[in-house]
Amino acid sequence: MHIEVLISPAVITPPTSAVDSGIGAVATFTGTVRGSENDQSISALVYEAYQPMAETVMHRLLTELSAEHPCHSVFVQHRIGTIPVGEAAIHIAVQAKHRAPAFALLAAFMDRLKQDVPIWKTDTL
Amino acid sequence: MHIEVLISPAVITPPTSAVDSGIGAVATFTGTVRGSENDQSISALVYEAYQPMAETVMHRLLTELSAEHPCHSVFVQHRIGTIPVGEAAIHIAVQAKHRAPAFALLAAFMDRLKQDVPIWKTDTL
Amino acid sequence: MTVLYFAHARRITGISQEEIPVRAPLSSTTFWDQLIQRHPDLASLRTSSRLACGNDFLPIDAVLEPTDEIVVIPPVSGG
Amino acid sequence: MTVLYFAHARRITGISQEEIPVRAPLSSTTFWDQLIQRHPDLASLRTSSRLACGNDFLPIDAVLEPTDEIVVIPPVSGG
Repeated sequence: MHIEVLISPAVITPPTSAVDSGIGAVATFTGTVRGSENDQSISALVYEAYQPMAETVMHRLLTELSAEHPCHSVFVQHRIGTIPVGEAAIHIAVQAKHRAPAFALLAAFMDRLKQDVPIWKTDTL
Repeated sequence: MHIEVLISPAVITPPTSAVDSGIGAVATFTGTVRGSENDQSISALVYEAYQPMAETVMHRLLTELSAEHPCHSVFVQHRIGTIPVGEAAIHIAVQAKHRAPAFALLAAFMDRLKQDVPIWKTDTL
Repeated sequence: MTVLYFAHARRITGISQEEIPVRAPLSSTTFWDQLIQRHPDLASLRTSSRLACGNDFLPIDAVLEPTDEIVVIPPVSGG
Repeated sequence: MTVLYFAHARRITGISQEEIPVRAPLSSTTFWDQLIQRHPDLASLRTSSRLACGNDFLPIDAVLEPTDEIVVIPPVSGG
């Protein structure tokens, strides 16, 4: 499986990547900053990462998960720094032959990310 | 839940819709035409729909599914006519507060679509 | 009674729509018998296809009215 | 031994990195005891945090070497 992982303060603009002829399914997830956190109205969240380890762990998780859910490629971008309400904190795109492994990989990866990848929401603005 | 359903011969260009402050999760699925069908190399698939019923059934399925998986909005576009390999036959975007109902609605809708929505692959080219 | 044919049903019958003479309500079993009399090759789709009317699938025990527009829905394959 | 602090651990200690004097291998329990001696408020993160080294989480029974770079990983909240 081809894996690309990017952690950056850049605004996330989901790539509309071309699809090769073996691909039948593209599943994506975008996590966006909501306007309230713990019932408080907010304008932004601040994210921080331990970048080398976060990238390494994401690679490893995706490699592990692809054994159970075979997919062609995964692209993950996580934004750090200050992210205004309505903008994306994370975008993941999975390409596979069929939709079932693409959905499964996407959902399982998000669960694992929230347990094991050293990225934090450190502040609300 | 806001529902938009579109069946059209137009090329699908996924809308990059703005996200309001209540949305934390956007899940999408794009189904693309693969270069082989039943082990035969192909250049395109031809899709046909019984359009008024297909639109009605998609609306109804989404309304039913949203009772179990509450989401803010769903946008579905299905292309008909000749669709070349690598291009999208269907695109779905689900917006929700949290990712779990978005993933669940997306997967369940695709399963139901393939059983109950009068759209057919009628030819391979 | 108006009958619409889509996909493989249209390919088999060679037509997308026809009027068939029906004067009284009939069961879906009788309806299929009549369709297959007109288009014998439709027999191959009988068990796998469903009937629809008014943008809704008909239950197996539906009674079809002479004024209905009935749609023959072969197994779908969208997405 | 180099120790890195992220997120709440950095906020509590007020620093993102420090050197601590360690001359012999030590258990993660002893390591935490030493950290909390230096920064008493880190006690609030002890049970919920994990330690990492070389981009990998350390098992609870890991032996830490004086030359290791140890990272304190409070509960994560990415995505």
